[in-house]
Amino acid sequence: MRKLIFGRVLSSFFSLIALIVMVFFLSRLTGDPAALFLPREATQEMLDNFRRLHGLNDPLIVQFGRYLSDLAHLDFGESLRQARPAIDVVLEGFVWTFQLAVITISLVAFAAIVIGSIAAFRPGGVFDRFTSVVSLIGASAPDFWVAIVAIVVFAVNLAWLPTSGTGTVWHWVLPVAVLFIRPFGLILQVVRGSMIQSFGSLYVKTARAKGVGNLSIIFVHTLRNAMLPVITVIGDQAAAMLNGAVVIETIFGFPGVGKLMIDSILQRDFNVVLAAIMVTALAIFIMNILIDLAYAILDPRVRT
Amino acid sequence: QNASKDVTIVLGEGVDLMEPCMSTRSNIGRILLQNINETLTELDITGGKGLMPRLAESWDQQNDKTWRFHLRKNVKFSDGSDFDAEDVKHSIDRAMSSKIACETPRYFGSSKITATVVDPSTIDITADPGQAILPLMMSIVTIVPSSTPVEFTRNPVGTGPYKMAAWNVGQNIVLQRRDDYWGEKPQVAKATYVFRTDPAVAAAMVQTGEADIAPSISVTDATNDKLDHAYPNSEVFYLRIDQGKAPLQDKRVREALNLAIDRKAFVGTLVPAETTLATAMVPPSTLGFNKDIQPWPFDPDKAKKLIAAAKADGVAVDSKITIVGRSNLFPNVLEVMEAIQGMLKDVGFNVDLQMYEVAEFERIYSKPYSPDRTAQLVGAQHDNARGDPVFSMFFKYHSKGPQSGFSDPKVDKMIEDATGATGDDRAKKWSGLIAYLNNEVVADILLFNQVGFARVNERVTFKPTIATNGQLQLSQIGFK
Amino acid sequence: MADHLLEVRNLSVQFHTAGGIVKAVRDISWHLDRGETLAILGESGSGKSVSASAIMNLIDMPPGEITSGQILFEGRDLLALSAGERRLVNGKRIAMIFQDPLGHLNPVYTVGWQLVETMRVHGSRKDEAQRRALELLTRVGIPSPKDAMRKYPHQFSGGQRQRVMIAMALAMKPDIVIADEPTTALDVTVQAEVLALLDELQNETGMGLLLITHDLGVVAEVADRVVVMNAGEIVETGTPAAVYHNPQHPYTRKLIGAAPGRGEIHEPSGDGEPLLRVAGMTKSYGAFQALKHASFDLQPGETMAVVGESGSGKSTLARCLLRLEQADSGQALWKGRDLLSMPPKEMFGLRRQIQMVFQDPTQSLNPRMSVYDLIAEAWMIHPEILPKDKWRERVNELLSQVGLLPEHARRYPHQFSGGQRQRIAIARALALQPELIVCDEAVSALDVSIQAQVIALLDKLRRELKIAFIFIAHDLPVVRDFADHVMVMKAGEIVELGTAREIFENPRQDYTKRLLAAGLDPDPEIQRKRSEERERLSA
Amino acid sequence: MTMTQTLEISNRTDFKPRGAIRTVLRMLWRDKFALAAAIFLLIIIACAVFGPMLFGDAALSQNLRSRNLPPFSIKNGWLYAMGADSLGRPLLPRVVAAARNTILIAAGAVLCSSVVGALLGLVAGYSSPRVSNVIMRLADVIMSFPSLLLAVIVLYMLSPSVGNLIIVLAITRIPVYLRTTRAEVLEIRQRMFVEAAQVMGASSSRIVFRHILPMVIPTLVTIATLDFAFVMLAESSLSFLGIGIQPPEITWGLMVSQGRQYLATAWWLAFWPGLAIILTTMSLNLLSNWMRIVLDPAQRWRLEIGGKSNG
Ligand SMILES: Nc1ncnc2c1ncn2[C@@H]1O[C@H](COP(=O)(O)OP(=O)(O)OP(=O)(O)O)[C@@H](O)[C@H]1O
Ligand SMILES: Nc1ncnc2c1ncn2[C@@H]1O[C@H](COP(=O)(O)OP(=O)(O)OP(=O)(O)O)[C@@H](O)[C@H]1O
Ligand SMILES: [Mg+2]
Ligand SMILES: [Mg+2]
Repeated sequence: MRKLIFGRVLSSFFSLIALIVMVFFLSRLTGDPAALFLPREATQEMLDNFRRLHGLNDPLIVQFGRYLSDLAHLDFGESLRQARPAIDVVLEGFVWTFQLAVITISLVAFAAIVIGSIAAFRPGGVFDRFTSVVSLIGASAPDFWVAIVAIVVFAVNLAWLPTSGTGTVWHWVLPVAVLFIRPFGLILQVVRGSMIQSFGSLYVKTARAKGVGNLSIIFVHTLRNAMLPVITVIGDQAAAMLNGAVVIETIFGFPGVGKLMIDSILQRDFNVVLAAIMVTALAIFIMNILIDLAYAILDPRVRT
Repeated sequence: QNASKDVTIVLGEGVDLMEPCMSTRSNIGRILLQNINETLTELDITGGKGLMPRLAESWDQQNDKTWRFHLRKNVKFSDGSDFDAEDVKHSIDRAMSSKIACETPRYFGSSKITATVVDPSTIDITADPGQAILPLMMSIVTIVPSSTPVEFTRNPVGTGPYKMAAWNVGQNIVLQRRDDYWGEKPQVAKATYVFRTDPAVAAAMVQTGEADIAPSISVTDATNDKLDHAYPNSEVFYLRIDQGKAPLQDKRVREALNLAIDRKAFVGTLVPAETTLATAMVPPSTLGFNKDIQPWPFDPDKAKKLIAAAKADGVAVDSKITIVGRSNLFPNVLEVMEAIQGMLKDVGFNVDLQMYEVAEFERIYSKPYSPDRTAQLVGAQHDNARGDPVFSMFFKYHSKGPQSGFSDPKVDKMIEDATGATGDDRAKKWSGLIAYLNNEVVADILLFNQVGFARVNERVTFKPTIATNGQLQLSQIGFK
Repeated sequence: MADHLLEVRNLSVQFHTAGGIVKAVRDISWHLDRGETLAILGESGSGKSVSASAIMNLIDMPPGEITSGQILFEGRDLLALSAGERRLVNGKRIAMIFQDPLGHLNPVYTVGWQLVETMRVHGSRKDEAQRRALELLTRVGIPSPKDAMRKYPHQFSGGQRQRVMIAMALAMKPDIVIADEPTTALDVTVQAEVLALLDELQNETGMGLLLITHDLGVVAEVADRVVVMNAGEIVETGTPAAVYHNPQHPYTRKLIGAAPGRGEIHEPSGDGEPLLRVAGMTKSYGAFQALKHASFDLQPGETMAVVGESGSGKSTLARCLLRLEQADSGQALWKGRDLLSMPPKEMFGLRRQIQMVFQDPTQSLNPRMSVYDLIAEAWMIHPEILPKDKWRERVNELLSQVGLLPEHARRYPHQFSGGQRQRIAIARALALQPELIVCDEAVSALDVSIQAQVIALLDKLRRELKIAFIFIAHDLPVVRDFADHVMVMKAGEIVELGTAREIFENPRQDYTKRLLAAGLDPDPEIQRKRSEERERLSA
Repeated sequence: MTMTQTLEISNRTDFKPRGAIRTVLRMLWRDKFALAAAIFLLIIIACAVFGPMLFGDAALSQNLRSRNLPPFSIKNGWLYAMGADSLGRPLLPRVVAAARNTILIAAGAVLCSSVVGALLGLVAGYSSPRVSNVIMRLADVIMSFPSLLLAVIVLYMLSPSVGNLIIVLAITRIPVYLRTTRAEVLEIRQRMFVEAAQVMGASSSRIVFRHILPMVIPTLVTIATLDFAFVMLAESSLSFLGIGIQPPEITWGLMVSQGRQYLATAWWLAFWPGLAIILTTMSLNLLSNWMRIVLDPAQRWRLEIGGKSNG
C-alpha cells in the first residue's frame, strides 16, 4: 500500500510538472498582459516599461527557466494586478473555496447516497419518481437562476438570511444550498443506477435469508458494492468545486478561488493563474489518490 | 460610536490594488480618490464651478511650460507626517517613474513633467512640451507622503478625510474618518466597501438594508423609484467605423449606417429613459461641446438611397460588415448590438455580430489592426469625465491615435491646434473639430450618452453625478 | 392438523419470462418434523431450489409468483407474515445454505464479518459473535480459521466457500436448515465431516434438516425420508430404503439406475507424445503455497481426473494452466510449447484448443447475454469453426446434448437452476471443439441421470474426437467411470498419480485410502453398514 | 437420452425475437414516463430539424413595441404565446428554432467526451498498469486544467466556431467518463465471466466491448444525461468569450443567460428556454433509466409483464 501511494505521488508530481509546462506556455499564447493592465491610451513607452518591469520581453524559454528556478525556492512570483505574491492571493481564496467544497460535497454525498439508495430500493416507486424529478429539475436549472431566486425569496422577501457576503454561519447557508443542487442531482442518479444493479445480486438474497433488515441490506450490503462509480463521480464534482464555484462566488460575493482564477485568466495575470492551478491541482491530485485508495478499501478484489 | 453614522457601499468591481497613482481607474478611484488621497486641484463637473483648489490653494502660470502652485498649510497625512512641497514632488516623480507602471503618464502624452520645490508651500511644475491645461491635469495626480516607496502599495496613506482601517481581501475594505483632517469634517464616520459583481444582488443588498449605497446597478434592477437614481455616467457608447475596408471608405455608406439606426427607439426600452443621444465622443459637460449638432435622424429610405447610389458607383456595399462587441460592456449590450444589427440589416447591409471578452476585444479595438479583417464596426464605450476633450480626441481621431478608424490630415491638424490652445479659443477649436467630425468625416456612429443607476438607502442622502463613476466622495453623503 | 415443524401445502411457483410463463413448482406438498432430515432429490431444474427459496421468501415477485399454497412453520403461514416478522424467522429459526456460494457471499466483506453479522442481526453481542464465528469456521474445517476470518470470499476455494456458507447457516442454531446442495464442492472426507456436523447439531438441538441433493449416497447416509421431484412435481416420497429398493416412478427408477461408479474402469490408451506436459508448476498467494511443484503428463483423448481435499489447489492448477493466474514457476508444455511463459499473443492463438468449465457456473456466465449468445460467442470469436447460418442449429444441438431445450436459448442465466447453468457452461466449452477441456466440478451440480448423460457425451467426444480432459471432481464414482488417470492432491501437492485402476484398486497413500473409504454408497443398506463399521473403528 | 421436456413454455416459436423494434416499443409502452419522455424528445428533434426552417425568420423579427410582452396571450398571434423577449422577438419560435444549435452542441460535446472518456477509461482499466497510469495522470491534468483557460487558448489559437466550442466543452468533461469507466472496469474485470471469455480466446477488445462495456454503459448514460443539461448551460457562458454561438444564432443556454437580468421584471425570458433544458434533461434521464432496465435481463421483466408494478 505504501508503495502504491509512493508511486502515485511520484507520478502525480510528473503530472504537475506537465501541467505547469502546459499552462505556462499555452497561456502565454493568449495575449499580452501589458495591453490589459495598462489603459488603452497608454503610450508605447509605458508599454515597454511595463514589459521590462515584469520581464515579459525575454524569450519565453528564459522566462520559464526563471519561473522554475523561483518555483524551486517556493516563490510563485508576483501577481501583476495585486502587486503581492501570487501564492498569497491564491491561498486566501483557496481557503474559502476549500471549506465551501468540503462542506457542500459532504452534504451532497450524504444526502445523495441516502436518498438515492432508498429510491433504488423500489425503482419506479413513488419515492423514486418524486426524488428523481425534483433533483433533476434542480440539476438542470441554471444555477444563477436558482441563486438569484433564492436571494430574492430568502433574503429579500422573507429576510431569513443575508443576501450575500461572508461573516456569520448564516452567510454560508444560501451558497451551500445553491451549490448543493446540481451535484446532488447527478450523484443521486448515479447512486440510484448503481444500487439498482447491485440489488439484483445474489448476496442480497443471502442477507435476506440471514434476516438482515432492509436498511442494513441497502446501506451495508449493497451500497459498498455500488460505491465505485459513486465515489468517482463524487470526486469529479469535488474537483469541479475545488476549481471554484464561479457563479456562487460572483453572485454571493464569496471570496473563493474560482472567480480569482477567471479574472486572472481574463486579465492574463499568469503568475496567479499558475499558482491557482498548482494549488487546486495539488488538492485534486490528493483527492484522486484518496479515491483510488478508497477503491481498494471498498472492494478487495480491486486490490492487486 | 454611533452605528448610524456608518455606511456600507456595495461596488460592482473588486479592487486588486489600492495604489494612489492608479486612482484614475474607476474601481480604485471610487474608494480612494479624495477620500484617502487628495489632489492639488479638483474639477467640479456638475456644479459648474470648474477647476477648484484642494491641496493647492492657488496657482498661476509662470511661462508656457511652468505653473506655480501655492500649497495649503497645516495639512497632515494620516500617518502623522506634515504635507509640504516635497511630498508633491515625490508624488509626481513617483507617478511618472518608470520603476512602476502607474497610469498617470498617459494623460501627459509625450510631455515630460518635472517639479521644483520653491519653498515648503510652493512648488513649480513644468511640462515639456507645454500643457495648456496643466492645472486640470493636476486633478488626477494624487498626493502621497515622500516616504512612500516607489513600488505599488496596498496600504495608501494620504491627506484625505479618511484613512484605510482594514482590507479583508475578497470581503471588504473599511475606511475610518480622521479627526485631524484639515477640512470640513464629513458626516460619515466609517465606510465599509463590499463587492458584488452581480448588480441584482447589489440592489437587493440596499433593499434589505445590508448596504446603503449601490452606485451602479443595472437598469433592469432599478425598479424602485424611491431608492433608485439615474445619473449620466460620462460614458459615450458608439460604433467606430473602420474606414480601412470596403465599403466603409465611402462617405455615403457611413451616412447610410448612421441614418439606418433608430436611436430614439432604444431610449426607454433597451437603454434607460434618461439616456440622451450622443453627438460627440465626449459628454455634454465637456469643454467645447458643440450644442448645435443634432443627432442623426432615423431615415431608412434615405439610407437605402445612399446605398443604392454608392452601389451604382461600384462601391461594394454588399461586402460583409462585422459588428464587434464586448461582452459585459454594460448590462444588456448584447440586445443593443442585436437590435443595431437588425436595423442595419433592414436597410440592406450584410452584417454579422461577434462578441468578445475584454482581451480579444482590446486586440481588435486598438492598433495595429489585423490586415485581413473584414470591414468592422466596433462598439465601444468611451469615458471622459475630466472636462476636456484632449483626453479623447487624439486617441480616437488622430491618424496616430491608437483607436482611430481613419486618417485625415485636416483632423490631425485641428486636434493639434486645439490641444495647444487655452481659454475660449480652446473651446471654440474643440467645437469646430466636433462639428467637422460629425458632418464631414462621419467618423463613427455615435449612439448614447449612457446613464447609470445608483440605489441609495433611505437613511442616507446621496446624489450620484457624472463623477460618481470615477470617484465617490464620502463627504457628499449625509444622513436623514 | 398435525403439527409438523414445517409443512408445505400445495405450493406452486411460476415465473414470467419474455418467452412466457415457466411453472417451476407445481402443487407440491411435504412436511418436515423436528429432528428429522428430509432429502429432496430430483432432476436438475425440477424446482428444488425454487421451492426452498419460496420458504425463505427469496423469490423475486414479480417476475416470480406463488400461485397457490401455504408454507406452515409451527402452524403459522410464512407466506402471510409481515416483513418484520419474516426477518425474525429468517436466519434465526430457518437458515439456508445456498447452492452457489461464490455469488451468495458478499464480495466486499470479509468472511468473518459476514459470519458475525448473521449473529449480530439476531442480537448477539459482538465479542460473543466473534468467538462463535471462529468456532464455527473451525468446525467446518476451514484451515487457519483466525486468518480466514479476515479473508474475502474470492480468496477461498470453492469448497471452502461452501463451508463458510454452512457455518453461516448454522450460526444461530436454527430450528430448520435448508441445505441446497451443501456438499457439491466438497471432497468426500470433508463431506463426511460436514454431514457429521449437521447430524450432531440435529441431535443437539432437534433441528429439522431439509437437504436438497442429487447425491444418492448422501441421501442414503443422512436422510430419514426422501421426496423425489421431477419437472416441478413430486413424483415419489418415502424412506430412502423404500425409494431405493422399490422405486415407483419411472424417473426414480432411471435415477437409481444411473448412479455412477458401476461401469468399466478405463484403461489408458498407452504412451505417445504427450499433449500436455506439466513440470514443477508452483503458485503461491502471498506466503501461502497453493500449488507446489505439480508435474504430470496428459495424452490426447485421455482423461486426467484430479481429486483431493477441498482447498488442495485443484482449481489453482487449472487456473494456472489457462493463464488466468500467473504461475510462479514451472512449465506446462502444450504440444511442446510452454503455456506459462508464452507471450500473450501466442497464447491467444492457443486459447481455442484449451477450454474450461468453471467451478461456479453462475459467475462464469455473463448475466447480460442470452444462452444463445453465450454459446454462439465461441463462433463469433472463432468464425472458422462454423458458418453463421449453422449457429442456431448447432446451439440447439448442443443444448439438447446437455439435456436442455432449444427454447432455453432465449433465456438469460439468472433464469436457470444451478445445474442448468453448469450445463450451459459445458455446452459453451464444447462449442469450440477444443482439444483439452478442463472441467472444474463440471458435473457436480447435476442429478445422476443428467450427469450420466453428460458424462456419456464427454466420453463419446473423447473417443471420437480425441479430446483430452482434466477432470476435477470430488465425486469418486464419477471419476471411476470417466478417468484414465487419477491424480490425488493434498495441500497443494500431488500426492499420488496413477491409472484409474491403480488408484481405485490399489491405493498407496493413506490419504487416498481414506478418500476411497469415505465414499458413500447409494444403497442405504450398504451405507448403513459402512457407517456402523466406521463408528466401530473410530470407537 | 434423458431430456427435460416437461417445462411449459406458453408460446414457443422460433428463436428470433419477434421483431426487435416491436419488442422495444412494447417495453416503452409499458413505462409511461419513458414513453412521454421519448415523445418529448422526438418533438425536440423535430424542432431541431425543421425549427430553423419554419421559424427561423419569426425568431429574428424584432419589434421593440412588443418588448418583454408577457406570455399566455395570443393577441399578437399565437407566435407570441410564450411572450416576447427584450427586443420584442416572439419566444415560442425562438425556443423552437434554438433547438437545433442547442442539441447540436450539447449532443456533440456530450458524445465526444463520453466516447473518448469511455474508451480511454476502458483502456486504463483493462490494460497494463503503466498505460493505465499514464492515462489516469492525463485525466488528472485535464481535471485540473481550468476550462476557461482552455477556452481562451482555443480562441486565441483557432478561430471562433461551433466546432471549437464543442471541443472545449468536450475536453473538460472527459475525466468524469474516464474515471467512472475505469472504476467500473476494475471491478468487472475481476468477475469470472470475463475470465470465461478470456478462456474462449476472446480478444481484449472483445472482452472490453462485449462483456465489460455493456455493464458500464448505464452509468455512463446516466452521467451523460445530466451532462447534457450542464453543457447546454455552460455553452452560453463561453459565448461571451467569442467562441461558438453568436447572436442572432440562438441556443437555449444563450436565451437563459440573456434573460438573466430580466428575472425580476420579465421572468419568462429565461423561463421557457430553462424549461426546455429541464424537460430535455429529464426526458433523457427517464429514457436512460428505462434503458437501464431494458439492458438488464434481470430487470427486464418489469417491462415485459404488463400491468403489474413491482411490489
Ligand atoms: N427467474 C427465473 N425465471 C424463469 N425461470 C426460472 C427462474 N428461476 C428458475 N427458473 C426455472 O425454474 C426451474 C426450477 O429451478 P430450480 O432452481 O428450482 O431447479 P433445481 O431443482 O434447484 O435444479 P438444480 O439441481 O439444477 O439446481 C428451472 O427449470 C429453471 O429454469
Ligand atoms: N486469491 C486467493 N488469495 C489467497 N488465497 C487463495 C486465493 N485463491 C485460492 N486461495 C487459496 O488457495 C488454496 C487452493 O485453492 P483452490 O481453489 O485451488 O482449491 P481447490 O482444490 O479447487 O478446492 P475446492 O475443491 O474446494 O474448490 C485454498 O486454500 C485457497 O484458500
Ligand atoms: Mg438448484
Ligand atoms: Mg476449486
